[in-house]
Amino acid sequence: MTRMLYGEAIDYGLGEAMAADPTVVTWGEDVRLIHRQLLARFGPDRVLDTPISEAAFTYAGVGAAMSGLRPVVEVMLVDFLAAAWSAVVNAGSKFNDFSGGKWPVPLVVRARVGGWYTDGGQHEQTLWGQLAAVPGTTVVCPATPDDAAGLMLGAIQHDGFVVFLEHKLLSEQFLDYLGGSSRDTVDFSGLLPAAGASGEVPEPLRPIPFGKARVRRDGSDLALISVGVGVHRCLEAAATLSDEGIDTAVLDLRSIAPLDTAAVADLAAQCGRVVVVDEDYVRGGLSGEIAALLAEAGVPAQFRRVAVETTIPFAPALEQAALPNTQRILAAGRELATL
Amino acid sequence: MTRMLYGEAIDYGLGEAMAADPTVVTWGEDVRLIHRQLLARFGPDRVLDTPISEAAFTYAGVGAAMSGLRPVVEVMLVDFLAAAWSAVVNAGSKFNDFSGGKWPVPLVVRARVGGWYTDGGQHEQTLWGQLAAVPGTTVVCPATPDDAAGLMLGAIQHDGFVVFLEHKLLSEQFLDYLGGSSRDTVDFSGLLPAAGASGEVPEPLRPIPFGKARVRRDGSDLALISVGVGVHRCLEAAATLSDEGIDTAVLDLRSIAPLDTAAVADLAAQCGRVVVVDEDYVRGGLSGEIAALLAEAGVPAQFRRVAVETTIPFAPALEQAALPNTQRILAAGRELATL
Amino acid sequence: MTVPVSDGYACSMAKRQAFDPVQAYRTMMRIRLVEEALVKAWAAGYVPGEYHSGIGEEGINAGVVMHLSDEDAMALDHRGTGPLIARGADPLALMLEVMGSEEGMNAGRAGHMHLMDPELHAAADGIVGSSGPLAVGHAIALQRLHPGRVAIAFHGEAAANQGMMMEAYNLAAAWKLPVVFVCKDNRWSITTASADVTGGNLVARAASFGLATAEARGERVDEVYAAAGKLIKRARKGRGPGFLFVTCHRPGGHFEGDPIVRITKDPITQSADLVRELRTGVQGRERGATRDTIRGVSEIVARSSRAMRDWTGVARKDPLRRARKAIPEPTARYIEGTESEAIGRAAATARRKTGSRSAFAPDGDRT
Amino acid sequence: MTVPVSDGYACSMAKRQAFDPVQAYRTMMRIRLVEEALVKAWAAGYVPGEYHSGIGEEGINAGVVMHLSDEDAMALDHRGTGPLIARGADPLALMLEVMGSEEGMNAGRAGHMHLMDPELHAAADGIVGSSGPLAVGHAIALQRLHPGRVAIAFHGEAAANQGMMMEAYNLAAAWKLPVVFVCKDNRWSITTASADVTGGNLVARAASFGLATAEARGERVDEVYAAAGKLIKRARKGRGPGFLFVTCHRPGGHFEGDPIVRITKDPITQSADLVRELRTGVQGRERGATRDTIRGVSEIVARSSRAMRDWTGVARKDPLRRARKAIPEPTARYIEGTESEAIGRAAATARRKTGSRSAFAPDGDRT
Ligand SMILES: Cc1ncc(C[n+]2csc(CCOP(=O)(O)OP(=O)(O)O)c2C)c(N)n1
Ligand SMILES: Cc1ncc(C[n+]2csc(CCOP(=O)(O)OP(=O)(O)O)c2C)c(N)n1
Ligand SMILES: [Mg+2]
Ligand SMILES: [Mg+2]
Repeated sequence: MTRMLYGEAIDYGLGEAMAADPTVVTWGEDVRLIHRQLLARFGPDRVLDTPISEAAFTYAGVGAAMSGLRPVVEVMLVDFLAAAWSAVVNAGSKFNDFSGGKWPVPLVVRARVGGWYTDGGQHEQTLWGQLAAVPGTTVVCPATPDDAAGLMLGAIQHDGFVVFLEHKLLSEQFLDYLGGSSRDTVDFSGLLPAAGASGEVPEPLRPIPFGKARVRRDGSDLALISVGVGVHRCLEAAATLSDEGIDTAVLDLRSIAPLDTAAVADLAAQCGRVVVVDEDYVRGGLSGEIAALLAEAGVPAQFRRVAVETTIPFAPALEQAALPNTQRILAAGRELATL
Repeated sequence: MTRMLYGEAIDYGLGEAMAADPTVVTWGEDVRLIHRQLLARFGPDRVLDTPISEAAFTYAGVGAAMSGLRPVVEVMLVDFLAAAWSAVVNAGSKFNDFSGGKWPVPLVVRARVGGWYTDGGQHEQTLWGQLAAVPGTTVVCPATPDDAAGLMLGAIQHDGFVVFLEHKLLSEQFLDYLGGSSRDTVDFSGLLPAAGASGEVPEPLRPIPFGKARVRRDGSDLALISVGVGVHRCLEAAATLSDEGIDTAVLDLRSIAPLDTAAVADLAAQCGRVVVVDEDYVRGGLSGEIAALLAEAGVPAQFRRVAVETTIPFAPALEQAALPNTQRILAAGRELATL
Repeated sequence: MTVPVSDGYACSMAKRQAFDPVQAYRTMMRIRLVEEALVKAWAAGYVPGEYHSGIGEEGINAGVVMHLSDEDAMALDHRGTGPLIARGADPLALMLEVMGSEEGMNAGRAGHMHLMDPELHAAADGIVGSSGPLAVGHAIALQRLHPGRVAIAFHGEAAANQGMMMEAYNLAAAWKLPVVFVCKDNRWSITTASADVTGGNLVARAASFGLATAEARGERVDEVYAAAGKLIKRARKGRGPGFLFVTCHRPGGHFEGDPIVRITKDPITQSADLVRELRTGVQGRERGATRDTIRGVSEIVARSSRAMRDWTGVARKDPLRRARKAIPEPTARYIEGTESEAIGRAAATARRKTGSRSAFAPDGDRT
Repeated sequence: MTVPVSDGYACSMAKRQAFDPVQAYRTMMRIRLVEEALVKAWAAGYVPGEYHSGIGEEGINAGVVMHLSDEDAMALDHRGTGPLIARGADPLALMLEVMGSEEGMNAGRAGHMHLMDPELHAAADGIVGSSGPLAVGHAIALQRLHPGRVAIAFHGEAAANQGMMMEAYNLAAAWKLPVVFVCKDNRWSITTASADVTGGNLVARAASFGLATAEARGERVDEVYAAAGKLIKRARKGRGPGFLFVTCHRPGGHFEGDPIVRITKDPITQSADLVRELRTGVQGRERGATRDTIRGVSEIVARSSRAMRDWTGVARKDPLRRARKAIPEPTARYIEGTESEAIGRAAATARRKTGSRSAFAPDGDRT
């Protein structure tokens, strides 16, 4: 076990894969600077800065994966992946199916998601619900360094198309890149979940399988289901709610597609009350899928969603009110407890 | 009332708007040929063929809408809109919000959706769930000519960003453009819903408001909820199910965002059994949203989804098995009736 | 049924330098026969959905593909039949796929727009412009794993206006990749004349990104072969990417049943329909200004006659006719005989296996 | 507090032909002061999130915007402060917005990347490359509704590799739109040298689409004014789109707190950190080949020194310094005095209204 920061842990997973397999390469905007430790370890042939051409360099990942590489294509923010959406929706996710299962596409798209650090509505989206919509796509988002490292290793070893989402608020690399450490006049610590930003990572590293949720806290009255930073907001809310006598469980989905339907259904059945806490938009996201799987499984549960309902505003107070903050989770949990 | 074909009805709505308001213009690939009646009526300055540059010409729609036009930007297939996804996700849907409500974007993106005519997995998607996910986006898909004309007129008159989805199977214009009428050896009539492809359209035309679902058939045992061609598949299934003693209602949502939550909740409460029939992918689509709204409204209902679960295969038998066909609806309805 | 591909198709020619007109003719003839079989099958209802034939592009396909071997990569667009056949793909497997059989090349999952053969290292895609960045991706891999190999992107002239294609030109140049973009210029983007929606000149555009450029006429396979050879050789040596611009005459229009082809093929009836139709558009309801109407109608009429000019079969521009003259008559006859027999047999088998199924039933069966 | 904009800002100059060095200096000075106030406010924690300042681009912003009036349109990128101030935007409203106040220009919904003022017909966007097609859209509308008006797209040199930008060049040329693309070349794309990821030459690229091109040095506002004037005049007359390529020296790096700027500003400590960090990367665990490591480390070191060279303040390249020399000293002093006072006042007000709030609490308040 080694203590690592979240971004560092992802690069640890990536670095282990690069060390083991020379076909693993990574490219994206500014990756040589952002991942300079990988650059220094593996050289410029395997860590490549791209032009601002998201569509072409993501599509190129598909082509390269079909020709024997295992590329990790980094798109700075998932919002910019919208410029490369066709590569996701029409290519990476589909070519193996089109080929009749003959031609796998072992591609990882690594993209940063999420808000809380005041970057405006076009730099803080998560879009994981839209990504998970497309058949043939695995979508993961780790909430802690150990999951970050293990899921990245698993993503690279996987023979299919994986979108690996890195939450910016947890990523010391990204906050630093944005200038974070160059001013001490702004302090994110009130927002930063300590257990997500840093933690123990096992060595040697093992890949984490997809579709396995992780119970972060057990409970019998209320289930909070989330992913990414939401997990930490849920843990905070769960502590408060449990103090108030509502015994609250927290489930970290870790992978959005495939979903661990059994874990969701079991926990919902156990608690009878479910709040989905989702940093994605309320529609076309994860929260609807959870409602549907419960309905299909015939698990009766009181149900609420705490998700993003509007364009995310810039101003800090407005932004945080729009995101699934702890107060909103508490309110939803308390409301359900009275039903 | 005049009898019209579905595609013709859309252009009737568009033509009425163009006649009334000189700022209404339309552009897209091959629109001068596809909409040659509009070209002949309004001339080449208002009906413009574009290069194959979906991203730029959709973004240009946003800019033009901000500068005083009411453009109807046509993207041949919604699958190709993936190449312009950023214009939808990051611009059209958001700029009015970013401006603080100061600068509306009266833009209509018209895109064709859907399958059943054997065009493969990259030319038959609907993606309406993904589109509806983005706050600030209205998404409509008419199932009949009268709705097609009225919703188009409403979309153009609306001061916000609207995605108007035209189902290809219903669109005589598109099937003809694809060569349909040039061979009599292929006969789609077994697939084509008569009531969707042609019907009465009121004159003078009135805009249809968004978020108002339409009960296409009433019933008390089972609610089938759908949009587009799915509505007609549901009507066919409902007739059979009712003959079997399961009194089946069919709700046509017409607009996917905003959703008519009251109509959905009421019908679900009335029937206690709901099957969502959705030509979009099962995840991140419409079906999850309906489950969620029922769960939030506390409407207990047996619930099933008939939607697209894989990449749509090309071969006709495989394709139609993957789409929400009548047999699949019947199976889901019968299963629920036994619960 | 198998068609021998080992002796004499383009695939075996990668090592040779000199242009072999016999192989070229044989390759082109086979492509033409497969295309014609599919065009007929489409009209007879055996091919469901769309079909984009490459009739008229055989000179480009053969001239480029004759330089390639199995380890080179090809990213194809919606007209992938020609390059695949030239590379030695099994015609029966390909036809079965295009006809929508589960016994097809891709188990019926692909159709003609996604034909994929990993052994030939070739894959088609239906998103216009994607072949550019996909080939760039192949080239990134080849550069690292198999230096000396090359990736080819086939695309139309209209695809050069797709953003990701231009991004691909830039990326190829910036990373000095072994990729050659083959731009097939038939002057049309479905029913839009590409010149009307394209600024500047495409060869100058490609050159401005730092791509080495070459030009050829598609009706002359030897010219295409020579021009492609230069760029491919450069790319193999690590000297950077190339852009080959080839004109071609594609009389079939965009896809089978192309609305403008219909007008040009049957001008009398179809024009009458057109005029009736436009008149309804104009006369009904409140109409626009007369000036606009005149301009609108002229636009459609002009387009149809422009298409009629471009698409009427021009024998002089048929790459096969020209290629045939370059070889002895008995050789040509022999090739025509053996190829017709083999492809005819494959086409008959494919039709038999998919069955006669004109009506599509809601359960997916054809009846 | 209001700052008078009617007398003498760029916005009022649309009709004039001759270059007015006093107005130019005043406009540039005001931009510089607003930028400096925001940079300081960022460091002091008043500006949450990122801030991309345009210090060093004043010559471009003033030189172009001095040709415009309210009915012309501007599509801005992530460095929109300069053009907006030049067009006469209210500095207080702008600063409040950037600081995240609900009293800001866009009610706190925008931040600096989406500053939008419909009255000035100017809107910024944070997606690199979108300003191109957005300006094309404005131009389509202007062409129809207000012939004679022009749309400007401001973008960086790196944005020229974004597909939709190149599509926009093509669309503008194909439709002969009244739009001018202003490409500001600071040679960097965040921390990547644009030359390393760009094929060919951007002026040749633009010309290949059929755009009229012009070039200027950003430190000479008069040169920018003249070059922009030619293209804008052409566009207003309906003679088609233009591409203005302007070099500039932007000493501040990409955004405030730019990681490379930190290295170049404080080379001793930061380089030590960097070396320690890279060593950990290399030494820990199984490492790559020594050759790769050497190449990787040299790459980062080379990049930092290249940036140090490019970003160290070069007074000679400061557009304000040069512009000041062109006007009488007392006039310059007067402008500096009045502008400093006005902007200083606005900045103080903005700070007071947003309050001192260094820590972000989960409920969105700053404490
Ligand atoms: C992204 C995208 N936009 C539009 C289409 C529809 N489409 C298919 S082929 C075609 C025209 C292509 O023209 P060109 O590249 O010149 O090739 P050609 O068909 O002439 O061989 C279009 C617009 C598509 N398949 N993908
Ligand atoms: C589509 C997209 N990709 C990436 C980014 C991140 N990004 C913001 S600015 C920038 C560099 C832009 O460089 P340039 O166009 O030269 O402008 P400059 O910042 O130098 O003024 C990048 C990569 C973005 N905002 N949008
Ligand atoms: Mg063409
Ligand atoms: Mg730059």
